[in-house]
Amino acid sequence: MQIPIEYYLILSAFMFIVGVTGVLTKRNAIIVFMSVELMLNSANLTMITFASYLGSSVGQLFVFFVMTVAAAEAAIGLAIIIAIFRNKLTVNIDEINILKW
Amino acid sequence: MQNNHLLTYLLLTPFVGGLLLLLINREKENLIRYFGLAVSVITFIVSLFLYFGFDISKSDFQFVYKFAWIENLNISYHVGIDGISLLLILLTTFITPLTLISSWKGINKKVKEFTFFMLMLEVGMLGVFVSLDLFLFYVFWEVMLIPMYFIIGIWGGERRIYASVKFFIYTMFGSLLMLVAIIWLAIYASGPLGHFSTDLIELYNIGPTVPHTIQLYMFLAFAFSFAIKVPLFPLHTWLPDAHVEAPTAGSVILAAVLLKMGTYGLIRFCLPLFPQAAVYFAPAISVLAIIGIIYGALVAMVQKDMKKLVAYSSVAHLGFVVLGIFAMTNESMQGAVIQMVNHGLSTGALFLLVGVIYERTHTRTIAEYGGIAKLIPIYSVILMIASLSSIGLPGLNGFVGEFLILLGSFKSPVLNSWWYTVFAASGVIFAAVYLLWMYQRVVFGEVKNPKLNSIKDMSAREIFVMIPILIFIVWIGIYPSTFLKVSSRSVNKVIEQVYTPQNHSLK
Amino acid sequence: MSIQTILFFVFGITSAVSSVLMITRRNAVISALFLILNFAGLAGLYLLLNAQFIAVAQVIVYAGAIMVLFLFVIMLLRPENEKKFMEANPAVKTFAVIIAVLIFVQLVYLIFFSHPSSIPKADIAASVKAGTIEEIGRELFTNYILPFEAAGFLLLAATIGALVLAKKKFD
Amino acid sequence: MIQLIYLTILLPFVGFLFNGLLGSKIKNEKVIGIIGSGVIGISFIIAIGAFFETLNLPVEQRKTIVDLFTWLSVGGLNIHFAYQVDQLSLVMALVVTGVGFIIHVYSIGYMHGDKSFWRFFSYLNLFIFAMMNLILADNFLVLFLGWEGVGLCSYLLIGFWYDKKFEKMTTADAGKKAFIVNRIGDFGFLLGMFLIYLTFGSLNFSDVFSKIGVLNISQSVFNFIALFLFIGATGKSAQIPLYIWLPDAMAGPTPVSALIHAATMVTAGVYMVARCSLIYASAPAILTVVAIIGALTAFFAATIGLVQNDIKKVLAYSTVSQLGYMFLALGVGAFSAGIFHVMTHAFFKALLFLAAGSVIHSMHEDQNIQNFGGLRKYMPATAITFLVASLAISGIPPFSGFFSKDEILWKSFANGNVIYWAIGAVTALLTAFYMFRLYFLTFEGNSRFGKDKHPHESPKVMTFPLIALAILAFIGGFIGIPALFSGEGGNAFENWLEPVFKNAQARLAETSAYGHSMEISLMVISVILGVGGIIIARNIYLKKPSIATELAGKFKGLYNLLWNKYFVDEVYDATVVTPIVKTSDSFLWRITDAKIIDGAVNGAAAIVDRVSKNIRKIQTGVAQFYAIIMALGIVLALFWIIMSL
Repeated sequence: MQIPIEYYLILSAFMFIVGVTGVLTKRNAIIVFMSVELMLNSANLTMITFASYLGSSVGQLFVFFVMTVAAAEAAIGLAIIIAIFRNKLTVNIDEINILKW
Repeated sequence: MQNNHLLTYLLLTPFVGGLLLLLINREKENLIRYFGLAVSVITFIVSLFLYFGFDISKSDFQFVYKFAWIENLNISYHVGIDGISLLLILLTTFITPLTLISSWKGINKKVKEFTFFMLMLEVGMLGVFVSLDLFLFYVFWEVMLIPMYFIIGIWGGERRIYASVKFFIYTMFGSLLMLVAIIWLAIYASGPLGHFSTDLIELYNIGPTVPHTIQLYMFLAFAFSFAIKVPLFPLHTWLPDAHVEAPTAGSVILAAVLLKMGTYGLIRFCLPLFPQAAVYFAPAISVLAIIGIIYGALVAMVQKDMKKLVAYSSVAHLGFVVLGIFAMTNESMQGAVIQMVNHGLSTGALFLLVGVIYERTHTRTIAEYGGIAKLIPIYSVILMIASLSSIGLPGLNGFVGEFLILLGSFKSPVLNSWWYTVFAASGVIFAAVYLLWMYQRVVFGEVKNPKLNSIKDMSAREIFVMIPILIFIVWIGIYPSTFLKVSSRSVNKVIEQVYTPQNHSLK
Repeated sequence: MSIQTILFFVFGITSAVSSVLMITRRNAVISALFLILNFAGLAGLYLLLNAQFIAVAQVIVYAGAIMVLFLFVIMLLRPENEKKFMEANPAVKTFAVIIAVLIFVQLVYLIFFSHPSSIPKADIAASVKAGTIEEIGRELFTNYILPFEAAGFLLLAATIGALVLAKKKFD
Repeated sequence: MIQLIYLTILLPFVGFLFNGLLGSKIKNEKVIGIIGSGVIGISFIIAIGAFFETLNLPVEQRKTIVDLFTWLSVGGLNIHFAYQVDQLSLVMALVVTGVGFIIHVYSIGYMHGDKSFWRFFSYLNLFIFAMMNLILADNFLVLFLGWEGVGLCSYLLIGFWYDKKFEKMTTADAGKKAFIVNRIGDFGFLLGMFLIYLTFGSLNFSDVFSKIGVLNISQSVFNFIALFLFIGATGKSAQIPLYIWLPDAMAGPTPVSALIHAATMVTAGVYMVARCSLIYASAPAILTVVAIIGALTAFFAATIGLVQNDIKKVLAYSTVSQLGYMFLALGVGAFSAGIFHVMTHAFFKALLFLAAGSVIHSMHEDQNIQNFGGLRKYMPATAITFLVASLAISGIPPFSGFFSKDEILWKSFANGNVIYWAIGAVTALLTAFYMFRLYFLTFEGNSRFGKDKHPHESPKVMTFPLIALAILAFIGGFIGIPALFSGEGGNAFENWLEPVFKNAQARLAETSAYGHSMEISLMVISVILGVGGIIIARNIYLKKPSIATELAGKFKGLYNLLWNKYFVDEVYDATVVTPIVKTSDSFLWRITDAKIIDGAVNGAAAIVDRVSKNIRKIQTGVAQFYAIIMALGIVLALFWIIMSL
């Protein structure tokens, strides 16, 4: 256990903001979606880290549930993307702007 | 022994009746009408029990019932009435069945909803008049808006949406300021009382001790809300629109009862809670009231639409009431109270009559009438009596109120000038001008509009609606003591509350 | 330098680099592949943290199931390639990157500020025990039975939802 | 009988209700007419009974108050429906019910065949009801009830034939004008009442008058009270500047003109001032105003009357002029002389109107005297009664008008000054002139009406009232023969009223410095002027009608001025009515209400609308944009957390 906990946390933070950057800048809805998965995983990493350092299984259980949610989300999200693609023939989210005034 | 639950029954009757009404099949329109009428008549009967159980020799609130509602904040369901509220309750329960009868034929679509909203409106109005808790009062004050909003918005004329939204937002705007003041006052009261309180009886003792400057703000917040409702010049512009667009029943209720809520609020809350501020602002508000009297009359004079004319005449009449309240003498305040009832009767009658003729010809433009005296004599006579009552002819009800108000304002120590009365009394002249001119153009002359030839005189149902109103118009004119003595003690009490030690030098 | 440290750096750098590569690729398929690599790196880190069950689940569920789903969709829809970074809305994108960097700086500041190293660490035995399948299973089927069932229900709902949403409408 | 005096008020009201509610069903003119007149007749009998009963009482007990019930009782204000029977109110009650009864009977004939016969009688009864309230009231408020009530009846009766045209307007317009002008007067009356209440703490006549000497009240308060009340009187009694409604009031049926606009209602102002004589005596300045207004009105109205061609118009201006006389009398403190003239005027002016009605009736509603002429041979009774009335109004002895008018002229000279007298005397000349112009043009000379008209004497139901009134107009003056002739007993009428006015007279405390010789010489002058007026009229209109047109041609400007009634209506229209209507319409309503106030309201709404419309563009619909904003929020939130660590 020589590795300081900060290393893990900084790695997690880095992956998180990479995910953020992806969400904020990419046009392709699928990649945006993948960036969201990346952010989820960075959060998972933090939880596992603390669980391990504290010797508790609660954090790992939580990650388990996050994975479940991520799986459900991926299924629904991709289904939505397919549905949108059917209607608009694109998955570029800057072209999907019907939610405006 | 007074039954302390009577006021609760009064509120519950139309409320439960309204809910039961929802169970009736909407196809059975006549059943719905009869049911609504029955409920409102029962409410009237309940209010008669109030009248006969009321002890006019007491100045305290009667039929008081208190039940903790939100205990943490000391907010309670606290109801009770004095003479002033009793008169207005009777007016409300008296007018509501009449409006329901009057809209028997006029309202054809969505009868169920209409009747339901009318009953809910009655609940709201009665609630306003019986509440002895500021929070409860506020709740009823707002509740009442909603049915009225729908009545104007669904059964109204062409510009009904505009009118109903304007009505709603105008009133809402004012009442939010009042809410702020209520909370402010309740928090202030938690100092001396030791707990947050919205109970009116407790606050009556606290209000006058509020420092002068703060009192001014609180008074303004309350008065602003009430002034919109009254409506006091220059906050009156919602009224003509609402009146013109509302269906007859809506106009009648609006004129007869809703406007009175504003003046009632001034008497019940503004004056006793903030006596110093009330005295401080009395001249300014009286000036606005007088401007309202003259302005309303002048603008009414040039209206081309009968309903709008009557609406502006309300502005003038309510100006008298406000003047009477802020003159703060026994005579003027008694006059104001009786004038509230009078205005409810005479203007209510005028709106009903305009509605009667509108149902036949579908126009309210004065220029399209003329010479109907020959065609529909009964209508003409009743319209004449209602107009004369509104003009303030001695022997009819309007005179009693106006005379007392003017007399009281003349000797008012608060206003302390003749000029108020001189200008206000000129409104008496203009009232004659606009109403007689309207009457003459509608009723007299030759029949020019061929459409009028087939017009039918008032039906038995319509006459039946008018007769009770006419009886009271004459009754109050000849023997007003019946009504004056009901409110006499209560008015004295309000006056005493105004002349607190701080204001004592005035007396 | 212990083997753990070396492994940490190997997995950590893999994860970090692959994540950056994922969002910089213009071809969606390549992005997806880099994401899988990233997940694999993470699984390695989980092992280093004594979370065997989660590490395996990460590979099976994420890298295996979810990413395959992604790849299928990408190939099914064949989205056009991303434009270059500066091609569309450069100002907004630059702004977004600046914000992301700011968040990163703030997070790092917070991490160092709060001195997580000062927390008394559990011994390795407890840590290892916490990550075993046995331990996790016990927890899931005892204390966390309700969330577990809820998660199952969620998956069922998601399945049905995905079916309904993605179903081709014949009308 | 005195205690039954309330019946004189109640009975007409019963008649009103009966005819008003059932009249349209009965349709029998006889029943309606008999009931309508009968109730007034009974009232008259009760009034006579009350009169004789009062006469038998000692002088100091001749005031009885009949209290019915409380009307208004608020704070210090305590008003009862209470009626006061004293010398003054009895005189008025007798005149009103007596003349009223005669006119009711006359109306049965005059209104015969009218489709609204029942309505006419119910209005007339209502009028008597209101008028009796006015004169019997024992406090200002009941007086005001009657005061407004008679105004209402006047309105209803002027506009009785509401679909008929009247000159440039409709009869309803004329009624409205009457009501509104009266209301302007009532406004003054109201203020006067308020000031009385403020000063004396009561509106009861006895309370107020008994406190006048007791309380220490400043002169200006008295002046204001008197002035405000006088404004009321100018409205009701058609004095300058509010006289304009009376000539137009002639749009009503002729019996109405006789009853309301000649005999009774218009004298209400005189009655009221006389009733408040003590107040006026305490405000000498206002008394002078009353005298001046009275004198001016008398003169100007008479000049207008000189040239009018409408028979009723002439009589209307004559009424205004005679009312001016009455106010002149009041103004110089001769209250009983004023009331005396009220009485005699009621007789002869009612007679003039009824006779004119008879003429109009037989001339098929034509009212233009230029189209009459030589009617005496067709309708002798009408002509003779008209002549009697004309002689009375011209002040020819021994007709009633002589006594009352001469009394006024003498008092205006003795108590006032020579100018009042001069104006009065000239007016007397003018009066005699225009009355006989009317008489000659109508009844003498050649017939100028068309062949289609067949003048005939009116039925007996109309001529008997004429004869009854003619007798009254002839002998009515004898009860007020001046002390000069009657010697020891003095003026009986004045003595009768003396208790009512004694306090006021004591306040004025004027002693006449002139002797009987002066009185006789003035009397001779006024008789000469009256006779002179008659002779001039005879010479012009009977002998050489061309002179009239020549004169009119010579003084074209003056003639036009008189013909157009000094353009007063037009001036009022241009300076008061039109500006108010225009301002209300274009400025108050269309600008203040619609633009400024509603503009502010709608403007506030529009600003919110505009701002929202712009703000909503932030909602681009692009999800990433929202995400960036959210991330910005996160940055700020973290920043805040870091700063607060």
